Amino acid sequence: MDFSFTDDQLQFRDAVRTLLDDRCPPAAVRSAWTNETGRIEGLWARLADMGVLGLMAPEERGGLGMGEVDLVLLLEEAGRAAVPDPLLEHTAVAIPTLSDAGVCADVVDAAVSGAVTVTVGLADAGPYVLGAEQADHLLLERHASLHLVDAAAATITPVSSVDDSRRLGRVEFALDDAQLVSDDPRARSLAFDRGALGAAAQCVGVAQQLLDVTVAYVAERHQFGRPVGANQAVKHHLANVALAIEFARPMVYEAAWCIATGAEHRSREVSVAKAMASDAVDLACRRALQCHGAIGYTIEYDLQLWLKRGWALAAAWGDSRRHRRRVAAALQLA
Amino acid sequence: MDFSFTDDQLQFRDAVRTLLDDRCPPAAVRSAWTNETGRIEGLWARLADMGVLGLMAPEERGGLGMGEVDLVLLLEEAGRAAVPDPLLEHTAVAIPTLSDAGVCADVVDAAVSGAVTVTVGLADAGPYVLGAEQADHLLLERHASLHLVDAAAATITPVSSVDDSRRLGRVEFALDDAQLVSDDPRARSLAFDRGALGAAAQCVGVAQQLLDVTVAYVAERHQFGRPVGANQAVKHHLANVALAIEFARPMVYEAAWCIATGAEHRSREVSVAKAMASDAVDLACRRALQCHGAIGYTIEYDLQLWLKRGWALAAAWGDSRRHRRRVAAALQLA
Amino acid sequence: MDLTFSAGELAFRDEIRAWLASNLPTEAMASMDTPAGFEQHRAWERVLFDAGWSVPSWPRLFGGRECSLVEWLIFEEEYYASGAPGRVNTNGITLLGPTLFAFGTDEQHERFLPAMASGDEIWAQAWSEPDSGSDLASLSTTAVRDGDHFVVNGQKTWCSRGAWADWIFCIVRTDPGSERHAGLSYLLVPGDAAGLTRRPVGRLDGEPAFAELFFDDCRVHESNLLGGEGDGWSVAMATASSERGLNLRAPGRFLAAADRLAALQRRLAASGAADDELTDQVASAWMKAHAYRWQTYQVASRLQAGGTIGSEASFMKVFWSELDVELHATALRLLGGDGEVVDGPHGRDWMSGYLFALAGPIYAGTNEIQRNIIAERVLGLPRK
Amino acid sequence: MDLTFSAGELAFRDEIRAWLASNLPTEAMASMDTPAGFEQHRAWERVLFDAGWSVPSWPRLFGGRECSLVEWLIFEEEYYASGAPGRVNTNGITLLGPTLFAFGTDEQHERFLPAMASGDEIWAQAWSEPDSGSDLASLSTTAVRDGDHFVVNGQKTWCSRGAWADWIFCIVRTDPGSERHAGLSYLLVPGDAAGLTRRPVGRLDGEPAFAELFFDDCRVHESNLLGGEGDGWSVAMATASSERGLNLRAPGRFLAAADRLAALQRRLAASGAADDELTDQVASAWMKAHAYRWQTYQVASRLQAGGTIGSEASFMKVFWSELDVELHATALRLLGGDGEVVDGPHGRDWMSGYLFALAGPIYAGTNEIQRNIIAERVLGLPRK
Repeated sequence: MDFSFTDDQLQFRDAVRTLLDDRCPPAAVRSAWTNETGRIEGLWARLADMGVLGLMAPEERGGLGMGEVDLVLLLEEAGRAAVPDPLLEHTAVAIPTLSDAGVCADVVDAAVSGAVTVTVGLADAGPYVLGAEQADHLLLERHASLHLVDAAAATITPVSSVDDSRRLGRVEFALDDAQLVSDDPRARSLAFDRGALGAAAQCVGVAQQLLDVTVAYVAERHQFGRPVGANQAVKHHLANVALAIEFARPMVYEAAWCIATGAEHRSREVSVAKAMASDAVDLACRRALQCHGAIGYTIEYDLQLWLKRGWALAAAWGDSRRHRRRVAAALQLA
Repeated sequence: MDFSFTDDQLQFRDAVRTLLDDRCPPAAVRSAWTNETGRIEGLWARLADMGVLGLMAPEERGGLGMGEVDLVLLLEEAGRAAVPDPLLEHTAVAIPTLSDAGVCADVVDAAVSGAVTVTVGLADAGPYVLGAEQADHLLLERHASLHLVDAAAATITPVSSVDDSRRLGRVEFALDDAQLVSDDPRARSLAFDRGALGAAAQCVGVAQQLLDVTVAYVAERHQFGRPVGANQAVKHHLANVALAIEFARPMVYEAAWCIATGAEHRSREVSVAKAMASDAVDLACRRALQCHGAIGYTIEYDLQLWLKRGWALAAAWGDSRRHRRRVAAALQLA
Repeated sequence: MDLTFSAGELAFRDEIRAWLASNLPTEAMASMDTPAGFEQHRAWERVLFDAGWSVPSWPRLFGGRECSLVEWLIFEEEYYASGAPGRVNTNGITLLGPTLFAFGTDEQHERFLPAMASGDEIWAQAWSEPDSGSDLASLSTTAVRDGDHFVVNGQKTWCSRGAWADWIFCIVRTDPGSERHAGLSYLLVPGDAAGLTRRPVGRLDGEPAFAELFFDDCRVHESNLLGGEGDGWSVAMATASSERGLNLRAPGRFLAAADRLAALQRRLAASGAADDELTDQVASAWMKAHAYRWQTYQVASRLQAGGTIGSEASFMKVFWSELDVELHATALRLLGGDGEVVDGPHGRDWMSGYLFALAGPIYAGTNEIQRNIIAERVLGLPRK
Repeated sequence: MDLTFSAGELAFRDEIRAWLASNLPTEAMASMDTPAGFEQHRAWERVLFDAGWSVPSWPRLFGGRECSLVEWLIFEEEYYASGAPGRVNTNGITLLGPTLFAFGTDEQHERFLPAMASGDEIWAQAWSEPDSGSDLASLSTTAVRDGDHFVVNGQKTWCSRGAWADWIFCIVRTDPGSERHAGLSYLLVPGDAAGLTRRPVGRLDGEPAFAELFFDDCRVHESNLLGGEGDGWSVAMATASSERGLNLRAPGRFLAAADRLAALQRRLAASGAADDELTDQVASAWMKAHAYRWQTYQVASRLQAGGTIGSEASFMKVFWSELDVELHATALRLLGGDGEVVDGPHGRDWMSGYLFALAGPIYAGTNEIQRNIIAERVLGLPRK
């Protein structure tokens, strides 16, 4: 039993954090709210250069050949920085799914290099596809099989998210235009678990960021002659957020390990992680806004970037209720 | 629209409060925890003298001919004082049910005078009958019909409640030994609604008492050089209890009025009242104990009398979940 | 106790119900927090006014119909149940209005109330400052006497609809040497006053619903002083009590939202898009809306019998604001992955409603402060 | 990261599992908080000790088997999963034990640890006083030097199992002029010391589980001073850290309770006595027990790698205590009207467990104070 990351894993995490501090500050995220693509100029290429995009691709495809345990730390950082791209869909789901199936090697190569973006739409992940209009390829589910579709061949109807940097689309496609990736239900199940895990890691990152900025704000903001954060009610609000994160985070790591090692209870553990991470970020959003007061309620203040991402991610790839139901089924409670 | 009690109703309430302060103080309730009968010497007769027992009996049977709106204020007081007798079963359910059915006039007369005690066991009210061994008659349900059984003719197996003054029994009886009171399902439904309403009123009374004694304690108890009640966390715990009571109480009164006037949504309103009152007393128990700390955790301190009554009453006559389900059904949600 | 509506109350209910059925706008309006929507909503205020429905509880002299408190609650229930547009002059009618009745001179009544009732003058509230939010008494905007004018300097913020409002009611410090609650005055400022600059600020839903106000030697005539000079705090507390108690958020809006929530649950369940797991939460939210209604009628009965509402108003403010969040959060849970979508497929936009609801525990005194008030002033717990 | 047990850890697990299967008492014991049950549980401690299982993480010298922290967590999981009896000397083994290792002299180790491990000496903790609960530093029990003895006067309360314990560990004020955290000392007192009177006090479940202790010129030899004279506060904080962190409440007991809860749900559902409505709550409680397990293994990995646990222990204390309440409250909801019954038809007595669980948010530092610690010391929020 060794529940710790290696120094290499932590250093990679730190390097990604440095990159995102530099290339994905709040001002850059804001640009993605209003620009045409919903993406940050140049960020995708830098993530590719660093090896993040191809982290889970085999080395012979130009990837790093790493796994979910390496990935979750990076997706937590993506959550902290509110990276607007369909990073988890591309990196955590599409590339390993195509690689596992041994199909579309050219797409994998291009995805690893960052030349293209591949997004994902699975039935259980939600009704819309993130970045559908911006992506080059879409990995889509139909009848429990997975198919790869060129974006140009799909019919995409844009849908507005509360988070304007989440460019959602309702996607229709014809099977004639699609390439079968896998009709093995285990591939579909694994793809969903990877996506839910990635969303959970991002939820934890968003929650941590909300906590950090709120702690800083209430320590500095004074009312009644003392910091707002000196009030016990504020302290307990934020202690509760810290508690939710403290116990959700190990479940995300443990679920990552379960996927990486093909553990028996993999899907149950992923659902525990996503349920707890969704609840944590939901609480973090509520308390962060309440502890900020009116200033957090404006679009000029950066808090909204994480609030809206948090609300969206809490529900994306299955909300906490759906995942608890999966846990209940695994425990044969219902 | 006039949502207020008459001066007469309030004066009757005050008179009952005075009686209970005198005859049913915590020391007397404690005696009921350990004595043979689980009852307080002389209290039943005093309640009869005052007209409380026969409040809902017709005047020609020696009752006061009053209704549920008059009753709830008194049952709230019974909750505050933790009256150990099966008062609500006798007064709010048995007597009006027998009177409505026009049967067993002799039992009604004796019940109004306090010469006998009649308790009640309905399928939806819980698995046990309160005071079964102590009562003279039992109003029991079988196949949705109501029957009156002499206690001597029933087989009663005692069951221990966490509240030792609640003498519970599992009751079996033979139909041959019973007198049919009513086979009208509306009578059964009305009996259940009256019982649930009475339990809700008692829950509110217990919750209010828990709040009052806890407010007094935390204002007086000092730690860190100031009253415990000066801590914002304690203030907010107790404000939340006050909020729960503030919004449960009008629903109890409104439900009483709905029964008294035969309003269309009577059962739904009773369930709203019981669900909210159960939740209020449950919260009051949790917070009262927490704000007292260790002293509340002993049997020497009186707080336990209301804690245990509160836990029992929250579940008796249907817990909040069951009543919410009745509300959901009435709203055609499920 | 009689929990039925009287014949008169029923007639009142039938009248407003019939009027709404015949007069509701047929076209959807833009958000009242956009310039265009603001004027559309102003026009609707005029329609209400012309029919005598804009301020039903006010004296006839000022455009009302002198209805009782219970009738006003009925009006609010019918209004929200009908799906009628939001009220763009709420802060004027429900917050400043009662304060004007209590503290205004006859001249001020005549000057301000009819134009408020008709929607000719829409009001905004400007109390908070960048460094004075919960701690309002620390405010630093000054108003210095100069003959029969006050010269105002300072900054106000979080002024809802303040960018386009015709008039603004403020609290300012008129005694320059004063501190805290002393030396404050309640001032009514024309939106187009010289020396007043207004900057729209985007609210969480993106609409420019807030304004920052910059006062730079802004001259306001002394006739616009409400209450005595230096009495601003006690006048403001009357407004705050209206804000927390019955006036701002009558049960009608939450009953309507609870009914929409129940309908959403039934619709999703019927279409197979939702299961029964959330039934308990929908029932719970509906029950609380219902309890808020009955608690309000109980308070109204007390008030009609000559009673008062003081710190108990904090019960109502905490309850409705958290109820509103619960109603919308439950809807979002029902919608699942559709929840993040604005202008989604389920008619009403629950996410926007959620964003609006989340402001409830913040404005009109944060719920943390309301709970302090309940603990200290209602329960009597020690302040320190 | 490797979240499997190593071969050695698996062997350890198999060994304790097999031992428990063969050695569990066949007769149910009385409550350890009754005189008879106390001795039954003491006898069980001796059985554990003789097999080397009473203090598995301790040095072999004192009766342990020097197992690793992870192995100790495994031991706790297996122990509770087996349904083995509660540990009557928990306060000694898990609270005083680590403090003795850290602060005791060699003589004290030899004097106290073996007898603690064997159950020959059962310990009770006596810190609180009638006027000093959360505010422990205000305590007023004095111990005045008289030659090689301390003379103790004062009153302690809420002393669990204090009526029959063989030994008691206390904090007393040895510097009569001192205030607050200064001048305190950590003293080990024989239960039969002259001048010590013990009065049993009934706990919420009716058992005489508490004691009040009255010290009346009670003489305690200086060899029973743990740590330096006047250093009592820092020694006590080491004990408190054990109480809040890993030692007192390993995940095993909550995992076992969660599994019992899941079994209750399945059994009631299968018999038609419960429906699926509470499935979500059962799953939620089970998940939290599971999360507590993994968070603990994460902390254990950090500790085994040389890290420390400080104020983060407050995370664990809040979490396990509220989890324990949630597990039992959910069971009571499942039981409905059967919930109030003690010794009811559903095997385990969930109501008694609920009463026990409700003490969790109070003892070992109230959860309100733990949340202050999290906010101030982990998050760095301002104290004032």
